[in-house]
Amino acid sequence: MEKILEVKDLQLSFHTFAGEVQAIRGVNFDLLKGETLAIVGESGSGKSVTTKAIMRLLPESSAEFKSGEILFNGKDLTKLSDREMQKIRGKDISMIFQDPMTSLNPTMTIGRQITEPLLKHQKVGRTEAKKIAVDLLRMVGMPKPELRIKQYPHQFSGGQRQRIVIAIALACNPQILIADEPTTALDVTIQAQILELMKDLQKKIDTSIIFITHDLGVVANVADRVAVMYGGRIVEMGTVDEIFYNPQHPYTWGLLSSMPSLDTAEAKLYAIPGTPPDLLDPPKGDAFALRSEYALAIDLEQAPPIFQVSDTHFASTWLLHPDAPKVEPPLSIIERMKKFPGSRYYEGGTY
Amino acid sequence: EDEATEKDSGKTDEKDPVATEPEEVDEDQILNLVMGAEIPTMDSALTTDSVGFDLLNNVNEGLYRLNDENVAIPAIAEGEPTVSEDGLVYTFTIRDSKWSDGTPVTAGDFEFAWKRAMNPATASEYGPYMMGGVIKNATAISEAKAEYTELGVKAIDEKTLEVTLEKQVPYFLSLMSFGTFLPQNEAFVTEKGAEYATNSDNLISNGPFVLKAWDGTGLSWQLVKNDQYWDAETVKLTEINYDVVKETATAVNLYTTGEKDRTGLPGEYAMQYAADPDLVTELETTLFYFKYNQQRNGKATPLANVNIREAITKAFNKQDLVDVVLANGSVPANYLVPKAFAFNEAGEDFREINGEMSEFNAEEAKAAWEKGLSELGVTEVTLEILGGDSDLSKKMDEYFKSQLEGNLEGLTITLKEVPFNVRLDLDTAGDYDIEVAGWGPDFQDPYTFMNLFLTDGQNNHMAYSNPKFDELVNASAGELAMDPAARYDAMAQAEKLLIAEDFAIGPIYQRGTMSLVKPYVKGVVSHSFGGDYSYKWAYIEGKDAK
Amino acid sequence: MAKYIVKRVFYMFITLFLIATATFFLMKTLPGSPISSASKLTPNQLAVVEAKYGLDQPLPVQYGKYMLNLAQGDLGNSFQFKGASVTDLILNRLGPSFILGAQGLILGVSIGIMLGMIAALRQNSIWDYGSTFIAILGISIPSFVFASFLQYWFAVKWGVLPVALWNDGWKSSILPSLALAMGPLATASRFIRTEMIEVLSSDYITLARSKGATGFEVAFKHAFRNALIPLVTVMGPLAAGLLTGSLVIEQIFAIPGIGEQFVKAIMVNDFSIIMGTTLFFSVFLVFVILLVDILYGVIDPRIRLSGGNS
Amino acid sequence: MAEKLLEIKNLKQYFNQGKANEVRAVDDISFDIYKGETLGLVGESGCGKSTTGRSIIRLYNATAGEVKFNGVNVHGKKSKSDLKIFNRKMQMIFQDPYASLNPRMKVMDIIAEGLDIHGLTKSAKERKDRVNELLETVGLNKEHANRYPHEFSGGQRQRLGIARALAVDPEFIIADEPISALDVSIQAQVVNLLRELQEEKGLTYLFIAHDLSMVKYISDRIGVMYFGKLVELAPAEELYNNPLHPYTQSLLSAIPLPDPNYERTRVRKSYDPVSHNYQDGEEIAMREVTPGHFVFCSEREFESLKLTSATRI
Amino acid sequence: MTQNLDKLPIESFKRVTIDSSQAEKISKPSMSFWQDAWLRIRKNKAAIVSMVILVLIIIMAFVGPFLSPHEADTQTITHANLPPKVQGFENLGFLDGVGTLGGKEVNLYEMKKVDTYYWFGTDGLGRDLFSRLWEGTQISLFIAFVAAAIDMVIGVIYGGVSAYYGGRVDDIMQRIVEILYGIPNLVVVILMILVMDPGIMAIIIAITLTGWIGMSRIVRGQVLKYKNQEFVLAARTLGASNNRIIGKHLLPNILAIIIINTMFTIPGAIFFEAFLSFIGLGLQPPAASLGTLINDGYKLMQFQPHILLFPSLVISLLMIAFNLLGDGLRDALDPKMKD
Ligand SMILES: Nc1ncnc2c1ncn2[C@@H]1O[C@H](COP(=O)(O)OP(=O)(O)OP(=O)(O)O)[C@@H](O)[C@H]1O
Ligand SMILES: Nc1ncnc2c1ncn2[C@@H]1O[C@H](COP(=O)(O)OP(=O)(O)OP(=O)(O)O)[C@@H](O)[C@H]1O
Ligand SMILES: [Mg+2]
Ligand SMILES: [Mg+2]
Repeated sequence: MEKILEVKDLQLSFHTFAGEVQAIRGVNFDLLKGETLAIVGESGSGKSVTTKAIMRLLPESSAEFKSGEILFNGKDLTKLSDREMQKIRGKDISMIFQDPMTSLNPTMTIGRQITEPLLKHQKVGRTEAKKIAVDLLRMVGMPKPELRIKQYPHQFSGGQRQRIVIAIALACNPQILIADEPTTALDVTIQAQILELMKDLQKKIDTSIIFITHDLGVVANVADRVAVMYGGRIVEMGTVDEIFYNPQHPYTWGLLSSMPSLDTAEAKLYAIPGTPPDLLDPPKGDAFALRSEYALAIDLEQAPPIFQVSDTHFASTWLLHPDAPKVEPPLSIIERMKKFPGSRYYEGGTY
Repeated sequence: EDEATEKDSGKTDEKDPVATEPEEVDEDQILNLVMGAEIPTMDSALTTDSVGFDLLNNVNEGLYRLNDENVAIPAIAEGEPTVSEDGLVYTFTIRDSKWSDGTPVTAGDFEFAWKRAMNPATASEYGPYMMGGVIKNATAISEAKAEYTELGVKAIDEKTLEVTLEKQVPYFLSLMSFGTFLPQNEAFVTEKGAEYATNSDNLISNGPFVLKAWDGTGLSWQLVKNDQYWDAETVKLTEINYDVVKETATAVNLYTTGEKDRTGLPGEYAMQYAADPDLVTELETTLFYFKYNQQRNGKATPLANVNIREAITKAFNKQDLVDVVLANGSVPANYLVPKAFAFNEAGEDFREINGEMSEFNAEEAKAAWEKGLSELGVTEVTLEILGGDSDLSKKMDEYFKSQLEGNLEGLTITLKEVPFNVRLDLDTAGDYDIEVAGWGPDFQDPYTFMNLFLTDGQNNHMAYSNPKFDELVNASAGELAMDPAARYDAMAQAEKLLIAEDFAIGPIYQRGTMSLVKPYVKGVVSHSFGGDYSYKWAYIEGKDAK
Repeated sequence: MAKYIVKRVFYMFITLFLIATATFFLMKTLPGSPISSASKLTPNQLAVVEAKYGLDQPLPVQYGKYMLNLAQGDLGNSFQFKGASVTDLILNRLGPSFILGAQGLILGVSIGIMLGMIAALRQNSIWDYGSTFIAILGISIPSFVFASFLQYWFAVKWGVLPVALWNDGWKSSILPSLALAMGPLATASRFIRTEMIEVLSSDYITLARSKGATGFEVAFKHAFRNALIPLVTVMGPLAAGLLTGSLVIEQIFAIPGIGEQFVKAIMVNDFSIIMGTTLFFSVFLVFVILLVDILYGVIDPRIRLSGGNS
Repeated sequence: MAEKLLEIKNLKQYFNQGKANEVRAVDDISFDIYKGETLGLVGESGCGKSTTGRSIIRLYNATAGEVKFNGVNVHGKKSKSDLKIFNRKMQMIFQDPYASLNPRMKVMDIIAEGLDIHGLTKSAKERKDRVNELLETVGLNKEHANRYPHEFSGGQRQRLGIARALAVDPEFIIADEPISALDVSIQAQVVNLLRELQEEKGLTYLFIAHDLSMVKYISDRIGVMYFGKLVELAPAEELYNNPLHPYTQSLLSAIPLPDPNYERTRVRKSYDPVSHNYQDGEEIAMREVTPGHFVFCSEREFESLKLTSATRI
Repeated sequence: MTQNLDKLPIESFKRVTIDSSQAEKISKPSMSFWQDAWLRIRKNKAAIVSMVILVLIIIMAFVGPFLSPHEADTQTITHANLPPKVQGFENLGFLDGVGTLGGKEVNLYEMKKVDTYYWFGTDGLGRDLFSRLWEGTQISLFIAFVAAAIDMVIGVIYGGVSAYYGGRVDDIMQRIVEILYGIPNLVVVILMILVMDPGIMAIIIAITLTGWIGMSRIVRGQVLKYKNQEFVLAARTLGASNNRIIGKHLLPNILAIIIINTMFTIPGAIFFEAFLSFIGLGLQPPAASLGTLINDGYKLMQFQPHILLFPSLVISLLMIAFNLLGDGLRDALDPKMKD
């Protein structure tokens, strides 16, 4: 499949009064046409910054782009002028944010907010844009859209607002839709509705989606491929099955096993101890080593390279080094691996 | 007239004799002036302030008018009145003249106006004040012992006005130029009722000018030549434009840019304009002095001691005060009756007759102070100076404090600075130690100053009482009334008694004013009492040439 | 909405009643008398004059009478301007004050908003410091000093504008309006700057940018209105302050305004003018606050005027 | 079953009562909590879970109803000393780890606050030792005592909150969404800690959350709330395997699980309150369908539910 | 992917046990809120410069009068209206005693035969403006600080009580504030000053009469915000008394905003005093304040600018410094302030 977006060795820092925050420390990934790539990882691991960097929405005053390329259809976005970038934003790449309560302008009608990208990018007239806006709202399942486009955000519920945000993002049929934790602020039931809606829409207009979340359940639901981020790097990347059923990185293990599935019954959940690394002063070796019970001596010295597990599966952990000792993942991971044909614990059976 | 210390509008010094006809007058006879305050009213019965009297003087005309030498000359009165033997009945003939609406000015207009001023319903303040003890029955009326209709003024016919006095009043004729004695057109006043004189539409005049464009409370108005005025020929100015400018710096700026033809100059500017040819310095007839309150709230103050009063009177340098602190053309005063105000038959200034007394003398002050302290049996005295709240008053008070404390050991001065009417309140209540008071004459006679300090004088309020002084002053208004020389002598003695023996008051300075006047403004006459200026003879010459 | 306004008007009346009462008694404790030549009059004469103005009656009676007249919209007659009705005086003096106040406010607020926007959009740049400097200068120099400077340079030195007075039409109002504008300018620019910075970092601005909005669109279409909201809340007092606070400027420029008269009235105990002006100021202030609150609802659709408090 | 620690009877909590904007946050709910158990409370955002917890612990004065703790109604009039005892026995852990610690106080003082209020330690040293001990209990160490809350991560903060609650030796702890604001990877830390503590100290929990998978893991019984009402109450396993109320079913069907295979086959049910078709006059109440499994239903629904449950078993 | 990792020694792949307590370590040095704020404010150059200026002005306000050989209220009438003259500047063209007189440049010291130095010149009574300026600054600062302190106390108590007790209490108290808010404060202030005996106290009372309202609103907003914060609820579940909640939990948290707001009320008070001086309701002489000094000077702006210049400079510096410091404190103490 065709690569629509390639991020190569992205490095980015923020200059704050406390010092330089190395938020992104070499991120590589690509996005294929029509797929959904989920980025997971704990808070502060750099998920949002990565996507904002793609959109070039980071504050110019404090964010410093240190190296790397972001190729969108072969064009390096980092080299574009502001004006060129404005033409791409909202038209070719659009974005949905985490909090539906704050991401709509409280003093502007919904109608104006939805039509704005249309008027900007599609060269349609006002009435035409309004018609499209009504259609969009109907498409995202808003009842009585003709009436509601005249209303203000506070007159909508959280779930409805998030639908509006989605409508805005989809207005110009973007090639890439970046959804930064679009459902975290919502209830599970509404979350499920929104996720279904997004999947439906994706089918209709065939966009590629970058979906950021820390909820692995959501990932399991929406993603084709998954990138796991930790401490400003992607530590593991693979198809959704590879990540869920054959994870290689101890952080992924921790993540997966700390979430009880409905049949988890162990007395104790697997918990990742400690706190995330301080990106003001990132650790020398593997950023996760200090919290990992699988740490190797070299983890403390040198950051691991990326090891390829399969065509689609990469992980950055010294445990994959041929010389590394074979370690036992946590029990719940072994349970998962048992279901995955390529894994060493595969037990066959239904997959 | 009580005087606040600061005064913004200046006066012109008359260098050009009025009599000589101007040779080349300008085409545009327009004068632009600033005023320090609004016009409170144009009703001559109600006017109490200098702006009001100033305008009334130019808009109306009474029996007499002050000329350029500040001598009252017949105006609406046709020639001198006939006076009865006993000097109590004056009969005036009214000249042919008209109100600005064309109706004739009659003797009845005077009778009406004066009685109206005494009518309790009018609640005039100056009516009873000016007429009391002068016009027959005025005092009785104000004490509600007589009807206002019984006032001693009567129009015998349209042209004849008979005025009966309470007693002989030597300065009576000069009073006739004062605003309170102006005529009012009965028909017009009655028609307008309460609205009378509240704006320029509800006003008619019989003087050189008519008032225009005055809305009753506004900051600007206009005087326009009155064609109906009997002496309209003499009047050259066609228009005088007034604007109230309370900020002196602004007034000076308006002058500098040529928008105004005259401005008062505050003392701070004096140094800078000392050499300016436009500068006009003029001595007024207002006198400022310390009032020493001998009894405050029923208790004798240290000022009850004559030595203490003497010490304070002599303990501050008046020359420095007028030169540096005031710097506005004022002169040190060592007297009560101002210079260049009252003259005897021979034309001698009262001041020259009585000379200066109790001048600044630190040595004498110190001696008197020590004597006074030992008499009081104390070593330290704290006194309060009650002063005005204008910047100039405050500055002056600071100077007094520094001088008095510096020269009189053991003296502490506290300052209390209040608005004018508050000061009057405190004065009336006798609630002060030393007050910086000022007095401007209401008529042209030393008596207007001397009677202040009679035991029951309306302005005494300082517990001063000397029977000898009372006797002398009362004599000058009574038995000696018709004997000018003896009168002056009595008043001179009284003044000496007051200032050099009793030290009842401590004279400070006689106010001067400095103003900048455009050289093309000619013929403006300034007055020592009543209205400040007459523009009847004023004209513009040489402005166009510039 | 209607209910809300009714409620507010009701409060307004209570406020005015209390203000009238408080001012009345406060004023009566002022030292000094409204009768300018009181000290020259014999007690008898004084009594006559006082009777005419009703000053001879006991305070509660005077108060009752005043309130009764007030209820009928009669503010009484001035002491200072003999026989002039206070209502007329206020009406006569209102025009210039209002023009200056309005011009000063519009000028100050619009320039202030511009400076604030520039400062926020170019945060920590020379523009930011420059506009902050101007704003702070605006509140650092006493208005009378500033006014005198304007008068000296523009009128006396360069002669481009009238020195003072209210007789040259629009030109007369320029310098005083400028002098008045400094306060609102500073307030507006500081408010807008803080608020813009805050708003610009909000999610919906990021969303707007992600839609491809240009910097200009972001600033004016999206951020501006939101940043304006807090400024609107202070506009009420600011506007009222301009009107009441203009006395200094009115005095310096010899403008026949209402503020200029006020201090004078206090100094000479002109009770009816003090009362009248105070009440007028209060009505104006309360009214402007109400207006601003309504405006607030217009600018911010989240606020519905339903009578609840914030 | 074990003895009842807490009985909640007809608890009502209305806000802005009598005004136009009245909110019936908790509308007549009754349930018991047994000694030593964990009762989970789930429901969508705004359904009244927190309000229930806060009413129980008297942060709000209940509009109506009783809360009996060890048989004593805590909502009645109480003396200061009674209140103090009650304040020690019942404690709360809050949702937001950032808002629940006073940013201007050192950890030492935060944790010792309960000790100070109740005068539980005699000397400064004892106080310090006790705090250090508590810190260790929650997996932190004494170096942390002199730091300020903002220096801690979310998980650490939540553990500080637990330590604070533990300081007064409570019997019963209300945990109001203690993990929903935390990162998935550290939620487990807190849940593990809570379980450990329960075992060690015999604590009883009311565990409030909207995320069913974690609730199921930690709870013995689970109550489901919907719009101020308790709609279903059952043992955890039972609730999962046999949800009876349509809202519970809808909730369960919406929970995403970290299992792609399961997700691919998920069928979501939606819930519409209208579907009950309640008639006028029908009494809707908590009814025990199977032993220990209560459902908020009408008599009519009750019968059919009993039938279906019977066939299932 | 090319992997060139052969060189790694085998022992680097030994498993290590990480001390789990290590994972909880906080590497940053411990910092209290105020230390942190100090660090932030240290980075804010404008705030630091302002602070230095303020300290200098405050020091000068007390030391200044003693530095000059002339006393503040000694009148040397022959030395009136002298321009500034400083030792060593005689030949530099400024501060050399030259002033304008009648439009001409004149060395007034020579003209008046004065052989002493007045660094900031003299006023119309021949008083040394240098000493007077600093005495005036002292008084202005005193008025401002006291007024701000009173505003703070009343505002904090009123706003705090209103918000903390809420309900009816809040309703009534806020209605009262609404009404007070509807009173044109200038009017009240002027009336008050006249009714009371004029002087520092009268001015302070007048300034604080309505000044506290702003503070009370801010405090109310803050208390409303904090009183339902979870840490306050936590304290309540622990049985904390109202006093404890207010003293230990609410006050420390709103302190920053109180301080910031006070930073803005101080210059407001200084300014108001100057305004009162202008309309003649200021201090009674011989006491001087910046306001009275400016008022004395502004009329002579065209001729003797020094009388206006120095007090204006000090007042402007004070205003700028307090405002910038306030701004700086706001950024430092409350980076995301939003009432
Ligand atoms: N504007 C900024 N200035 C300084 N640091 C920033 C800024 N934005 C992000 N960071 C830092 O960059 C790092 C990565 O942040 P990012 O927002 O990408 O995290 P995230 O993975 O999206 O976390 P979350 O799940 O909480 O959204 C964090 O350490 C954060 O503190
Ligand atoms: N103090 C209050 N005043 C008015 N309404 C309130 C108050 N506290 C809560 N409410 C309302 O009561 C309802 C229940 O709120 P509650 O906080 O108990 O919900 P919750 O189930 O805990 O939700 P969440 O999952 O979001 O925490 C909500 O509609 C809320 O708006
Ligand atoms: Mg993020
Ligand atoms: Mg809750």
